[in-house]
Amino acid sequence: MIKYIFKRMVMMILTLLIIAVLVFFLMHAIPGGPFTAQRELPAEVEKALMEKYNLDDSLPKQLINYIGGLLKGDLGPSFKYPGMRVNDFIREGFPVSARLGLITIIFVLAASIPMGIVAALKNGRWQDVLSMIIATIGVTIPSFVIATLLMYLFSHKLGWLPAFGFDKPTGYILPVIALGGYAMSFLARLMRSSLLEVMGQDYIRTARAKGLSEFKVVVRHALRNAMIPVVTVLGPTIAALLTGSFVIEKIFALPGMGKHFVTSITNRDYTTILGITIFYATFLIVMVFLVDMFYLIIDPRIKYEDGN
Amino acid sequence: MKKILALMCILLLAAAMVFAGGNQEEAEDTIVEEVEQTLTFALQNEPDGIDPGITNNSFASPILFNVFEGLVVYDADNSIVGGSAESWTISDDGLTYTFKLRDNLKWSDGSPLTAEDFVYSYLRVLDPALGAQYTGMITDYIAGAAEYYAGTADADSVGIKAVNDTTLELTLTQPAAYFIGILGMWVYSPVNEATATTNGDKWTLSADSYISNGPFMMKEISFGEGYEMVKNPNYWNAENVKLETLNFRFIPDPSTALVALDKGDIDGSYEVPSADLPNLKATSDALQIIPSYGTTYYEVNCSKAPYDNPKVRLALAMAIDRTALIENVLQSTDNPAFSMIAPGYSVDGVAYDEGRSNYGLSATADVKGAQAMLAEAGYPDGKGFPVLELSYYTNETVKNIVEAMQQMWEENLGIEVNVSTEEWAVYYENIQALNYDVGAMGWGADYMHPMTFFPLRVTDATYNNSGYSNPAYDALVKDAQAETNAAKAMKIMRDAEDVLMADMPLIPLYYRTSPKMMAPYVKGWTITPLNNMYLSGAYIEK
Amino acid sequence: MSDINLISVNNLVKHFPVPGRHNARVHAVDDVSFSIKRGETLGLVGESGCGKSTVAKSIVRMHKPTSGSIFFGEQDIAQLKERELNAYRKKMQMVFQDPYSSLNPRMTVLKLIAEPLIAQGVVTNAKQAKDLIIEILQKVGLSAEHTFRYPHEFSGGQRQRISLARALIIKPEFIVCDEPISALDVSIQAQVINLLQEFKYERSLTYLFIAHDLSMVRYVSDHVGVMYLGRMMEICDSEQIYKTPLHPYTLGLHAAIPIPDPVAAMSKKQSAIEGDIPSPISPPQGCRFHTRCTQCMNICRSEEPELKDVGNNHLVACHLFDN
Amino acid sequence: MSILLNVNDLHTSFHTQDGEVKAVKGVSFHLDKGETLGIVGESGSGKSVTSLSILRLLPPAGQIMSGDINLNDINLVEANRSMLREVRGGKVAMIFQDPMSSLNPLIPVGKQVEEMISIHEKHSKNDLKRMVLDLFEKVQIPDAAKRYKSYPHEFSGGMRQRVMIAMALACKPSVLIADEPTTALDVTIQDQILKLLRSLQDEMQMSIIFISHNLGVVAEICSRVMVMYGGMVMEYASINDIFAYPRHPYTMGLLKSIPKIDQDRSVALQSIPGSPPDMTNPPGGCPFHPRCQYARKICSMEVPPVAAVSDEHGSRCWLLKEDAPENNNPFYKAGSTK
Amino acid sequence: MTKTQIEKSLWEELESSVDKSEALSLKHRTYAGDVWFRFRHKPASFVGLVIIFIVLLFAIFGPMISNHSYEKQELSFVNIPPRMNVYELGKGYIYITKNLKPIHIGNDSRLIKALPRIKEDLSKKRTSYDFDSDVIFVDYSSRPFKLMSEDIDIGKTKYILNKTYPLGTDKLGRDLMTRLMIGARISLLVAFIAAFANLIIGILYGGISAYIGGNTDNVMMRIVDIISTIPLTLYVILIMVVLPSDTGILSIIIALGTVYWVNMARVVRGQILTLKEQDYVHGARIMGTSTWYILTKHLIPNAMGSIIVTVTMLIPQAIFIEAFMSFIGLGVSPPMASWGTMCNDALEALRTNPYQLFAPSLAICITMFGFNFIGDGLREALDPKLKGR
Repeated sequence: MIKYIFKRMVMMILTLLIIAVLVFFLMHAIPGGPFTAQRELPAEVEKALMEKYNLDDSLPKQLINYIGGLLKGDLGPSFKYPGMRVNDFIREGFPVSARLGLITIIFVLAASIPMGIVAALKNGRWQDVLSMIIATIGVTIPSFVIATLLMYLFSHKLGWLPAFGFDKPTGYILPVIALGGYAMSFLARLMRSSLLEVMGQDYIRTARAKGLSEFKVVVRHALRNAMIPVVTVLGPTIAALLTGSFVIEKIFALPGMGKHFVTSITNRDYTTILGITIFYATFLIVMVFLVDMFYLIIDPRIKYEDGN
Repeated sequence: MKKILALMCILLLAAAMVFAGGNQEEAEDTIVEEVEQTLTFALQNEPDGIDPGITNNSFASPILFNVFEGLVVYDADNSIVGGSAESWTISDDGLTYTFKLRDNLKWSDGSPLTAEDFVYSYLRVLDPALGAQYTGMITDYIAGAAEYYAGTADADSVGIKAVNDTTLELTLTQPAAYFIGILGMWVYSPVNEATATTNGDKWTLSADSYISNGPFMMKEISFGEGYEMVKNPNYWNAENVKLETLNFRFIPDPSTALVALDKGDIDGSYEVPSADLPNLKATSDALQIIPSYGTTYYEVNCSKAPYDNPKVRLALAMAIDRTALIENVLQSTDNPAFSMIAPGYSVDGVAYDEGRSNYGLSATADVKGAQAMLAEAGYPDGKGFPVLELSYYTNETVKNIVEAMQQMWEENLGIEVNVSTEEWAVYYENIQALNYDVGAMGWGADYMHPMTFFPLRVTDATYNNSGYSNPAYDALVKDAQAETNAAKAMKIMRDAEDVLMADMPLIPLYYRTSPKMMAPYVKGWTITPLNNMYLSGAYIEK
Repeated sequence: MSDINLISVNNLVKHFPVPGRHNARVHAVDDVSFSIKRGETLGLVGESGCGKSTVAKSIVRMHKPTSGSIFFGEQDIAQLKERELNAYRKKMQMVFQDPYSSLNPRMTVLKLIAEPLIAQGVVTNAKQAKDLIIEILQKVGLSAEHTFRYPHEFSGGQRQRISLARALIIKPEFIVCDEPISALDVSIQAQVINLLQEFKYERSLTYLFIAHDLSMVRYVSDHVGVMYLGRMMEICDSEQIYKTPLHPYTLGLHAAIPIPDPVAAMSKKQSAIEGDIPSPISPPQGCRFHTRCTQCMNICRSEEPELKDVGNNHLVACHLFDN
Repeated sequence: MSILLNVNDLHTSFHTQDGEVKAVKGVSFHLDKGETLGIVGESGSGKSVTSLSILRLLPPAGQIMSGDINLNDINLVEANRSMLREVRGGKVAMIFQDPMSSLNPLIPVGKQVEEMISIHEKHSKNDLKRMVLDLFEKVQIPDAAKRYKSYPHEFSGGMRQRVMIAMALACKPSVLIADEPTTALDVTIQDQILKLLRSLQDEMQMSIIFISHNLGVVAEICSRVMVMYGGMVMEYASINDIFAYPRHPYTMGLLKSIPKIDQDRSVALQSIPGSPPDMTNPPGGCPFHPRCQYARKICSMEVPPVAAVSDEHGSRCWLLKEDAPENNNPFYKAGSTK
Repeated sequence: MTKTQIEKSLWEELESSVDKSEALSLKHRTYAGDVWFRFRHKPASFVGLVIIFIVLLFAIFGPMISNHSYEKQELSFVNIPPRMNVYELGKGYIYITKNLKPIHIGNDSRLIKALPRIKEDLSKKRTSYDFDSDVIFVDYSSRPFKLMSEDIDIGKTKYILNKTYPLGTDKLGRDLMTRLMIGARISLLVAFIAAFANLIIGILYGGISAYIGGNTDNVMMRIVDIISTIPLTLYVILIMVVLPSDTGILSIIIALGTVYWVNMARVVRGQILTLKEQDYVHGARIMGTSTWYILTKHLIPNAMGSIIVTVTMLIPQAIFIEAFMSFIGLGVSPPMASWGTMCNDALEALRTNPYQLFAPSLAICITMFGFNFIGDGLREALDPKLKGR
């Protein structure tokens, strides 16, 4: 087991390194540089800047320097914001994204799982149809449309909720719904189909034959089994929600990390692109790993092989 | 506490209105309360740093112009007045500027601010290791600055001298009548040596170390969220600063800002969503249309056939219906442009554009003229004209214009137009490399003088991305730069413009105005045509 | 029948790794040897987990044996590569236990039966073989109208007959029947067995027939092997296996067969085997059966008995017959 | 003996896309206290559906259309949910064919058995565990304390079925319905389970409904047998009568097809030709007639009535009618069994 | 047994009828017929099919019969809603745009023209217009504005439906209905490309990875991990740079093809991992069946259920990815429309012209419901096992 975890760790680090190298060359391959702007810089100024940030070194040398820093946990300086380091961006932005993400995850779980359960148990009846209509809309309409519509309705028309920021606790409501809409719908559908399948299993019949009430049959016997496929997608979903969404953060003016992810690309802020991609990838890979570990807890049948 | 009180008032008010079917104005009158002098203003873009010496990013300007004060500032009439400098004299050869600083200037931390501080600040910009981006604004004008920057001269040879604590002397390489306007840019703001040396490049990152000399000082920096500033008690004119607190809040989506403004959560917004403009014009008291010293034009690649033919360029420019673009596509208040140089500059009451020719262009499309011109160029009815590649960068507004222009050219000239968009950095590299036919561009002035535009078509100038070259024009621009007499300079510039626009090396569309949102109860603010926002005189009056 | 061995398995060993346990191995088959003469049927019996299916899967090379040799005719196919095996795939077929999971639910009977023909390149699509397929379908008691039906439309017995038709269409010499009847209703089992027997004589086929039902195995087989925990316990002529079974395990298997006679059932003796088959990951020391054997001796706990001939080609691995 | 469970004219159907499928058509039987009733039939004969109908454990598509099921004086067809829950596991327990899929894979087996007790009886935690361990001992699960915490996948098939039995017996039910409990098991294990059931029945004095497709297995444990085919009871009788005097061609076929260890290898095995009826479109008349070697025209037209062979022996076959002709009639003038 | 005597003839022996027992009672249909039968008997999937059929008709024939072209801009008729609040005058109606431009609308609710402006009086904040040689004023000195005729406030307004542009016009005065039809072509094409990329690359990749297993699987899945973490924008910009301009739909194919299959690959892999342990797969292997045949005939068809569900979930995302890519310069270039870009364009103007977002998002929604219904129906219809349940 420990050997398995160790192997996974090595694999994870290797994957991250490959991602770092790939993104490094990818971003250098695309035109433009961190100092391309309409206020074009005089050649000598640009040269001074390139020197300052070691961008005049050969690419392999830059890469080696970068990886060196990376191993020490230093993601390098931002080329665009003097004095800021990429670590600072993450330190400033991630807590905001994570806070929103965490609440969204709670919302997603609290909404999708009951929705899926109700839909599965009332299979074919109006509760099912209604849940699935909501879920289909949720996966159909992207978050930015939902966000804009929600704001139009609840902030602009009705004036109930703040349009931006987390200054008030109610400020969380709209971003959470907009951000979690897709995940919620997706998970609700998954939960429904998974539960439907589990409810047809023999051991559910056994549980009923014991004289358990239908509620307890679902809670004690069906849910845990039905959660297994849900948990699989939960890892990447949680990673995605915690690391923030550019669109939602932009629309609701939240100082999260998602903005840096997108603006760094348009700005060609190389270190920031790399840093945030690696941060995100690490997060994703660790989440997937944790999900695998979580399986061990919920599913006694799973044992991880050393060889595989 | 006050907030709660205000909230209760609002609730009471609402209740009163419901029950009495009340008269709103009457109800408003009943609130007799001293208004909190706090202004919350939404900015759409977070600047890449707020070190006035380093950044060339205009997103920083609302902050920099309110926490720092250079030697000169613009007043409400867009004229240059003293800032930190009380007065100045210019030598007869136009090369030496001597500034008399105000007495008892202080930094926000209370330490004295002297002429030496200005010398330090300017020389600091000239250190390549700093990574300053607006160096050109100093090296182009101050004697010895370029050499110092290149490392071939020492600090003593640079024309920046502190004569005494309150006298600063700047020496230019050649006369430039508009230099005083350049001094109004933030790169000429003073930077506190103590904090800049102790904290290095991190001095702008925390409010404690962000020492400034302007009407406001930083109280809190929340990255991604906003800046909170308070009145600077050490500002020389602090008694006339009425706002106690100034909040800049980053709300990237202007539509969000609009909703927030409606709800009263903020008092103003830097950008206005273009789609909402017509509606706001009809319904909002908060919309402010500020004239802007800038031109939106389209680059034409003068080095590429058939666009190297001035007649082709003229035909393209003539076939555009500028009124339709402004009124129907942009639905804005911009003005049709017939030249590269925006109006707005005047000398002794004579406006620069007074009596200026239209250079063959008109507000609506001159279809016949354009067709004739194209025929003259050898493409009657557009026959034989290659497919015109109309490039633009990813931007909603630009996209609308481009789509409309595409149709205008296709219909009016009978040529085929293909539009293509690219992400900005890619687009700009293509423009620089002259790898385009016609491309979206524009220019906003750095200082209130036509000379901010002229270098755009000077042969091999940094910003000349059109491949245009005309020695006659280059020579006239040079003359105009060196001319110290403003009136004479203006005449030379007009000549230069005539030479330029006869060749039509660009397609002027409109002279810009800039819509801003500012609640009507905010008074005393100034936004110059350069988009410099001065809030030192602003106050809330409800 | 001839005296030539079509299949001879020598010292076959197959171990599997255990998921989640490093270094642990499932000793599915340990040192098993036997041979089958052309035209004969060898029956293998034993409880589940005794390794009889692993033997079958090794012979058809569903997996590679750990060691040992498997001669098909003259050729040892135990370690052949997948490509080299192809020539033998045509000669060997297999019928699986579960008639539900052994037929792809999304293929029609026509396509199912044509699959081996396509796999071996005899035809390129199912339609070409239609006549052939209808012919074989009729032989197994189905008809042309069934060709476009899906497996789920058939009953278990019919599906197993389809499996049989599929195994036979390519005209193999040797068929492995891995518990072909244990999932079927009793009233249907005989249909499949009778078909197997019919084809055996008609085409002089050789079978390896696996079941846990001793009476069926005895009925179809010329020789019967009894396996326990990866080991061969007894091999002998199928008459002997019920007339003079020697190994205590074989006796136990006998006793476990339900007696279809209520009167006799009432007076049934108590000597069926107690307990469960031990884990094949760590099989017992000595004789692998000693933990459940009623006649266990000291030697059984320490020494593993060899499979030896006690006369009449009756091989048994038990210390009781050590002389 | 007193009648414990009485099923009267039970009709159960499944609602499918292709319409109603009548899985059970008018099944009636009774179960006496302490007896073992065998239900024998091929897959699709309706035997499992009958047993699931008793506890109303049918899948969602299934529905009891009519009939009565009375347990003592409780009508299970009309019982409300709470009453039904009391009966399930408490008075009537069930074990199923596939012990692997019938146990929840994520819960330790001890807990699953414990749950059964705690549903119906109040006990302290320790008591519960002790009771479970006792049950494990009773069903001869070795190493009970250790096995308590094991998960189903760590058990062999036989052990799992023992767990199922332990669970079923936990609340000392008066009726145990065993739905093909040994079909998935090895003969050796089947033998053990049958023995276990027999001894437990002796000990606990419960009634068992034992469902199997193998008459041989039924012979080992049952006192009475009911043979089902195509959703109907074809024949019922005491176990001895069934074997000694089968009065239905289907029963006869079933008996003949049981393999015998001393079967003559040169003689082909006997089987019932053909396949069980497709219940989505059952044959008219007697459901067995397409496979019956004695079938007459009437058999294809009308369902035969139950002919009483003796008090406890009845059969649905036209050939038992007095006026049935002699030719190709195995029952001609055979009269009653006694 | 007191029943009446049975007629003699009924005692005749039946001919051996064993064959009859082998007959399968279910009515036989061809594969396609069978799929169709089960599909048809699920009302939802039938509705889905009808929806997609209508959308397809709409996309294919709509632009042909439309009076407008999708690209023709009518700059004087920008942002005209489908339902207009108009002033009723004898000679027709006047609609005042959000930009305070009066538009003359005929009594048949058809747009006639934007009224020519006579004079703008900035001091009085009112503009006069020529309404068929009458003069009318738009007075915006107070809010809301007023329409005046000879100093008389024409207060009365009513709502009428726009007969010229049933769904209104966009910000360049183009007919939204026609654009919606043209947009359907692009968006449906993108949907099909996405589905195709998923079905081909995703399935093969996931299928091969799972089928071969072991280290190959490991490496292939790490590649998927890597692809899915690298930001999409980077790829898109790179693709944009690498491809010559004007590749249009091809660039979308390439972009979707390079990255838009990883989720599918994961799903398929999971399915195949379980399926490959089925007996029929083992059986096929020992028959000597080629890996390709096993993958395409055994494994993938049986994984089709989850594949279809995944595809229907991935399509809407693809439609919006196309919009994003078009926005930054990949894919179709203006004035071509797609539903995604129409949504994008309309979002900005949501407060002022909400109807512009309504039509395309509703279209996407309805189409997705259609796909979902079909997907559900197909999943069940394609699975012969579910027949007769």
